[in-house]
Amino acid sequence: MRGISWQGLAVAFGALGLLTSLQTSEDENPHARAPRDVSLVVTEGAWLRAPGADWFAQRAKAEPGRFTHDATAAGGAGGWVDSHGEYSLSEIEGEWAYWQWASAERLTDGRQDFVQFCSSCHGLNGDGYGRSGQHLRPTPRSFQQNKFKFTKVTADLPSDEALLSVIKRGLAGTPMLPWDLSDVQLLDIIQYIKSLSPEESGWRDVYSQVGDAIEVTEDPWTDTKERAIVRGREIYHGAASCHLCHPGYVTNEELRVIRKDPEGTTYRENLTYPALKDSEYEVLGRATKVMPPDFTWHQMRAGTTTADLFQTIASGIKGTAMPQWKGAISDEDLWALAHYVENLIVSYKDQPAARSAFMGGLRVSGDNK
Amino acid sequence: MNTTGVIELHGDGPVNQAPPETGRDRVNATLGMILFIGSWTMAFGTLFLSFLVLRDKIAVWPPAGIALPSAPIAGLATLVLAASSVFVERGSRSLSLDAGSGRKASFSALWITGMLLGLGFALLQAWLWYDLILAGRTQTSGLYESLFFGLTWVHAAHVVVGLFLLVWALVGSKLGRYGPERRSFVSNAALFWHFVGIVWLFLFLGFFVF
Amino acid sequence: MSMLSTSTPSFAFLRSRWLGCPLALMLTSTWALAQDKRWGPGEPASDYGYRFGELFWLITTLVSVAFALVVVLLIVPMLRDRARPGHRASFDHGKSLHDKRLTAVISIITFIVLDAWVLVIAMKDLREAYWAIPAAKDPQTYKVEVLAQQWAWSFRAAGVDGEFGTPDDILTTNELVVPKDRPVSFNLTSKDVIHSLFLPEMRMKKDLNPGAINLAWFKPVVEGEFSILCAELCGFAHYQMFGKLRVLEQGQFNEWEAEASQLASTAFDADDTEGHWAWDWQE
Amino acid sequence: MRTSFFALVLSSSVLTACGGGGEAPAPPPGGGPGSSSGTQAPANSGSGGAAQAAGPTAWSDSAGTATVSGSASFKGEAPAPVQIAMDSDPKCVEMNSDGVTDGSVLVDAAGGLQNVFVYVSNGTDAWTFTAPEEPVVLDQVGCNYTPRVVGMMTGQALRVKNSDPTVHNVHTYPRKNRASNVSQPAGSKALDIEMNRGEVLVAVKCDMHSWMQARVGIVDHPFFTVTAADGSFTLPKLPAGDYTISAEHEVFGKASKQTITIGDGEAQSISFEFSK
Amino acid sequence: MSSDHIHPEPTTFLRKHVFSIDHKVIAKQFLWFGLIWLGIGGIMAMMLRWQLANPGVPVPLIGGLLFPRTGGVIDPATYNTLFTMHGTIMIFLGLTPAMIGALGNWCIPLMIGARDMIFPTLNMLSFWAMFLGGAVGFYSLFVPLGATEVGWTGYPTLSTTVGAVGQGETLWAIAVFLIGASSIMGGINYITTVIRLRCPGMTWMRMPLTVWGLFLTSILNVLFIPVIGSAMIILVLDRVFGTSFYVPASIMSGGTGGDPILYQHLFWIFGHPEVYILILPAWGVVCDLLSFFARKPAFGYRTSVGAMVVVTVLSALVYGHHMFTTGLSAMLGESFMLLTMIISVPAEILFFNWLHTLWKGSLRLTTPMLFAMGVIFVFGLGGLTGIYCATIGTDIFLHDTYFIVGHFHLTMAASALFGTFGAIYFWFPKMFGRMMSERLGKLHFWLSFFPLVLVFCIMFISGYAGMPRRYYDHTSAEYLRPLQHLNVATTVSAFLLGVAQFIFVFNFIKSRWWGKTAPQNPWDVGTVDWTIATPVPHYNFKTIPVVRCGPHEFSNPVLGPDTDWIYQTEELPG
Repeated sequence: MRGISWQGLAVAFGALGLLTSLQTSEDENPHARAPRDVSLVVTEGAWLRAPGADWFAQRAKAEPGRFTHDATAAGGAGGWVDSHGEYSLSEIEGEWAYWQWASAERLTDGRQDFVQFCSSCHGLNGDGYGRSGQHLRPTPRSFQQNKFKFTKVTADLPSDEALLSVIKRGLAGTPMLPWDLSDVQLLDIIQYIKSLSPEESGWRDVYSQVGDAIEVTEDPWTDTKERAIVRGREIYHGAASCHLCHPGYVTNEELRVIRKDPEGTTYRENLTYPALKDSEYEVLGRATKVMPPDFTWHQMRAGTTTADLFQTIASGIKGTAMPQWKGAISDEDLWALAHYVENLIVSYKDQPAARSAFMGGLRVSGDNK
Repeated sequence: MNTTGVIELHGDGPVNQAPPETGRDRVNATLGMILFIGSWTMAFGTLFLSFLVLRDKIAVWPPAGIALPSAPIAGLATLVLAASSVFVERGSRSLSLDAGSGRKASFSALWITGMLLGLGFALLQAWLWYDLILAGRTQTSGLYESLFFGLTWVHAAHVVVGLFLLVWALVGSKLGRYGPERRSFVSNAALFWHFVGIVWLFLFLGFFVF
Repeated sequence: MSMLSTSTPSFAFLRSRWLGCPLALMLTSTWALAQDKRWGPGEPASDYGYRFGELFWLITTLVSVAFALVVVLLIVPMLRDRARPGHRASFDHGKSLHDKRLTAVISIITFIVLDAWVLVIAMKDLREAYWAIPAAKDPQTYKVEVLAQQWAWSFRAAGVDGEFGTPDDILTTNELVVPKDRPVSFNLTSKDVIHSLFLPEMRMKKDLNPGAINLAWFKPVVEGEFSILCAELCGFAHYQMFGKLRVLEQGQFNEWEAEASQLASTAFDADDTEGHWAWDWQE
Repeated sequence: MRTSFFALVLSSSVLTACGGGGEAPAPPPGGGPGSSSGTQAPANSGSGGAAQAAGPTAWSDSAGTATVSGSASFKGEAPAPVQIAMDSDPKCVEMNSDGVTDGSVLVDAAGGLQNVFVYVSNGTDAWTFTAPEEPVVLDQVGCNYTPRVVGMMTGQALRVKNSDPTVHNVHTYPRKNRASNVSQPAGSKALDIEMNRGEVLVAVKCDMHSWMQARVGIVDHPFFTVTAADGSFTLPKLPAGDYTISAEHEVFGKASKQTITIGDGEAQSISFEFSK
Repeated sequence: MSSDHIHPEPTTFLRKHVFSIDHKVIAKQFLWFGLIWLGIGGIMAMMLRWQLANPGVPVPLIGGLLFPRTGGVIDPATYNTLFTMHGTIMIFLGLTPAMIGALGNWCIPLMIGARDMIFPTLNMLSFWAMFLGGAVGFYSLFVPLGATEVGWTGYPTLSTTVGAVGQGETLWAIAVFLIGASSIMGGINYITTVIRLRCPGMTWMRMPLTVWGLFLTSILNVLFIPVIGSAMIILVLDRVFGTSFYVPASIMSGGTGGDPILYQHLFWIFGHPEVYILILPAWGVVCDLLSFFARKPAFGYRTSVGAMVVVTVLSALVYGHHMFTTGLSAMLGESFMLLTMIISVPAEILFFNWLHTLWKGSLRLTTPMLFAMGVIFVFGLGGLTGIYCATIGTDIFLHDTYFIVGHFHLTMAASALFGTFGAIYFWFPKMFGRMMSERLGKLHFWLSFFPLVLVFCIMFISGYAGMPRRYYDHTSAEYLRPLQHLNVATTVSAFLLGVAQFIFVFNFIKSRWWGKTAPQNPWDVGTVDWTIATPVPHYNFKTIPVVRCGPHEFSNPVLGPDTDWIYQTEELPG
């Protein structure tokens, strides 16, 4: 019998009422227990980066009467003034940038919708490791890294509309659903997600750029699809050399001819399989690897129409090995590439017979495995 | 089955002084209390069923390697509670003996001892919790603690209600509302206190003995 | 922030188009009826699928006969025995031995016809089909571990080497490819809440409880594309938790499995332990 | 549906009357956006950043008279250089027919460590610096970056050239600056990457050829250099004053800082120790 | 509190109308409370049906008001809240008070010749506990993250903070606990009153079957409500204090944790007796009404009572048929299947007794009679489709589809609701001293009977076609898109059913204050409660009656040609 500590007895009598628990040591798996005392209210609003002047020009056309261009703003460079007071212009460290004011009520609405709909995979504080997000590859997005794969913008950060289109379309082949919530709710969630970016980074950083989705230029190959596909195949294996990460859909010999390499050059082993690449998307602090898709096998996350493919190739996939090709190769070639990839998907995806004939043929004749 | 055929209405005036209990009223009150105890037995039976079902999920019972509530204190608590039930029962019985007001004095003495013992049990129970919390084991740290804290909290709530009824009966008897001729409330309070004691017995056996 | 919603209610119901809505409902619904329609669950595509259809229609016929009898016994008194001046009901407490025996006979007959017959068939179905889990050792059995989560299915097949937890395990999301004419055996569990794997065309349904492993099986006998649904409420997007079940011919399936295993092993990152979910197969 | 599911007309109109203000509070006039509800605009400080209002004079090279030089050395047994396998891209193999060793750790016989980025970490607050016009050039030759470690000032452009016959992609991994990941097919024009916040040793990689690595050190003043093959370095002329100088290597991280006080015209020498 | 002593007539307004301990006033409080909540639950059902037929289209009329943020459109979270609160409200806050609360409090003392319930204060507490439960439930709709969204069954781990983080779920558990407490208090009161306060001559076998139904319901209440009470206590402990009764350790992470299936066992041990709690009073009322209006003794009084008792006893043993697909062991599954088949036998016996009562009767097709016969039809449909759900062979496919929704709505919603309507139409004259209009009553019956049967029979079709229940929008899954026409048809008939109820509301309100004054015994029925004046005096019986014959002595040849009924207090001639 341990010594009776009178002080223990006195406190014990106090403990007679229902004790709320003391927090135990953080065990290794944060999801071993059910979450408790989840905060549902955001106390103060936040200024979040807004896209550049051209985006405002479009918005001015879309919502007449709200935005007026004031030439004297931004130290003489001219800027847009929002009559609703939501967007405003400010100068920090000599950098003029547009900011969007997300009020505390709106962030609270966003927080509550986020906790209800998104926190199961993206975590209760948006760190991408929710209870349902465990063991998932590719990992659910962490909103503290300010990197988004499929928003089809060349700038670091997507605009509200780009994020909204990703959420509404969902990412096929992953647990990310096409959420059919109302736009009001989705935009509130997006404001809350933006407010999750850590200090001086992402939407809270004056130096980051917020861009709109890439504008889909006019497709030059609309009536000459076959030539587009042939051209696409040349660029795919030639100038862009996509076969370094993606599978090469040619035999060794054909590749050598396309790339005009000298006789007998050998290419990477497993040419007809994708090569595993690093990515910046972390789970519990460890960067995970990402598999570039095999267009005849894997499901395209960001849509399979020619325009979608054009935008995805042009903007690149941030945080992964897929660079931004806009500017590196001409729009016409980008469209050709898009047609070529679309043709691969249409003719071989989910058609086991056609695919095994095509890929089998490559592997047998080509000397690489 | 009330046997009297025709009953004259009492005058319509307000009836201030509660009429003395008839034998039938006591039977009605006791039947009501028995039904309540039956229903609450189903409630604690469900809790105990869950306890048994969840016990199997823990390989070793009681689980080794973690701080456990100390059995001796629990044993002492059981004895204290049993003693308290005995005193409360003798107090309640002392009312029903056909004796004069002398009996009332012994009722209060017995009843108060029973209450103090009940209070002692409550303290020991709190001490059990406090030991565990000091060792850092709260109800969030695992299934054993969930079971222990969960079930003992629910039981403790009923101990508090039981103590409140005992106090109510004592005050009522002091005010003259309850006495030898109106003792159904006192016997019901005693009945409930015994029920709380039996539930603790099951808890004690489940956690500390088997 | 409960009541203090800044967007004050828009008193929408005052605007005319709201009042027109019930009318619109009538018109849209009649038009909707003309779309492509389906009435039954479609042809069964698994070997024990026919059992549900047969048992269902057997019960339906028995129930319809019984119900017809009830309706007759309800309509006849309504028409014939109506209260009219001078008409008296027959005085019958139904306490007589004859009445008691009649009630007993009727209830025994209905129990035998309606319940016992169906019970026997159901018992046979269960033992022969639904609960006859195929042996895991048998190489013919195609074993799949299913990990359900809030609003998606993750499937893991053992790959060419037949072992779970190896680099060549085939991992798919919301899509399952199974061979034709080979029993598919499931180990079902969930990460967070209770889900239920519902394969309507295969007539199979089994819950996935977190913290426990359930067993279920079916053998597809029709090639093609079928659907996977969730049948246990699992949150807001319970209705979006559907997937595709593809049944391939044996030859095609082997090619597919080889290709998938090869791709899986190229995509295997040895030290990303958090991503490797698997448990050893439960019999 | 979390709020006001049954916001009956009576309750909701009463409560919103005394509830929060309108849609978005008007920002304060002029300058930074702030909001009447008191939170100041996100004026992120940024390490270099605007000089203090009082007294910083513009810097001109002539004012610098003191010279600081020294050497960086590596203690312990240097790891043997590793042969890089470039077979994934035949063009790289062709350009480096005699094979290339991994250039991350270059230690000469005397232990001098090359490619250490040495810079003044503080002591330059009294001056404002203007970024030089011409960009810092980082070339991709023979499927490798030359120079491997380079320094630049905030606001100066980093010009990445691709003089290889194969495609590269320039993937920068900054923590505080804008990341970029642009592909550069053979023969395409150079890329100008702008990074305007002080950050030492930003990694630059090519995802096509995973062995290609480079490091860029960005500071807001001109006092930085990279150690030569023998580990020696000389900083550009400094004005008098006391400074702390730090050095960082791609693999071995930061060496311990050195604080010196130097007068006009003086010359001092310091050394940095690196170990595994 | 002895029964012979008449508690004094209440004087103050509070004592007379708000905190009254008179069983008649409490019955009316329960009735109004139940009817209002049935209305709210009904409106929720119509909103659900609107969302299913027109996904994403704003709800007409009240949508803009209730969901301002989404412009009248029901979002998935609201949809889950709607069907959860629809279930909880209709069962706990609608049917229980309207049938067991109102009917029980009104009929038991009056039909057994007692002056009041045996514990009048406990009776008042029972109403106010139910009211408190309703208040907590109503408040939970306003809580951040909204009210409960996990189905009225509240299965963990969705109902623990793993799946529902807001406070709504905790408040729902507390509301259910409070309503349970109210049912237990009521149950204790009813059982003791029936056992102890029957007037002289009212033997067990001379009690009207309505009282039998309510007595057996109270037994089930007292025994099985505590089971869900404990289940709710544990759920609140899990949600608020972080215990892990229901939160399991996942397969991969090891460690010890609770078992969510435990909750399912506990819930359904209460769940199935609960559905019998809801149907037994309706059975009792129907037995009586059929006999009253067929002017013929209830066929096989003793066998009916026996059947009801057997159902009460067996009701605890059959709960497993709710869990056939959760992975019960083979032995457990098959035994539950057998037991569920066996429990259908007493229900069939009762059913045939009803039909026999009608056979060769002299039917007076008044509104209560129509509703009683409606119950026969609807309970026939519901009961017979129970066989699909009891047989594992069919239940594996049909579980959690609209087939099950159709089945339990037919048995619980339709039969119990029609039974309640029949009882209201029948006892309205004695309760409020005025007659409800027969014409409107019949109109209400026919206009709600056909849409009701239509709604739930279409659900059988959609259930057979594989449409899972609790789906927000059936057009998103490829397999379910061709079933949308069934959704639309169900919605149209559900709206017709909803509109028909306004007839009852109008009839009820009009007759309550402006109806024709009711004679003392409008239906020529002999049970003891019709022997007293209308409106019923505070002390019910001037002198405690002495019962001399059974409740169903209709068209007894001994009575001679001119009258075909006799009061229970009169002696059978000869």
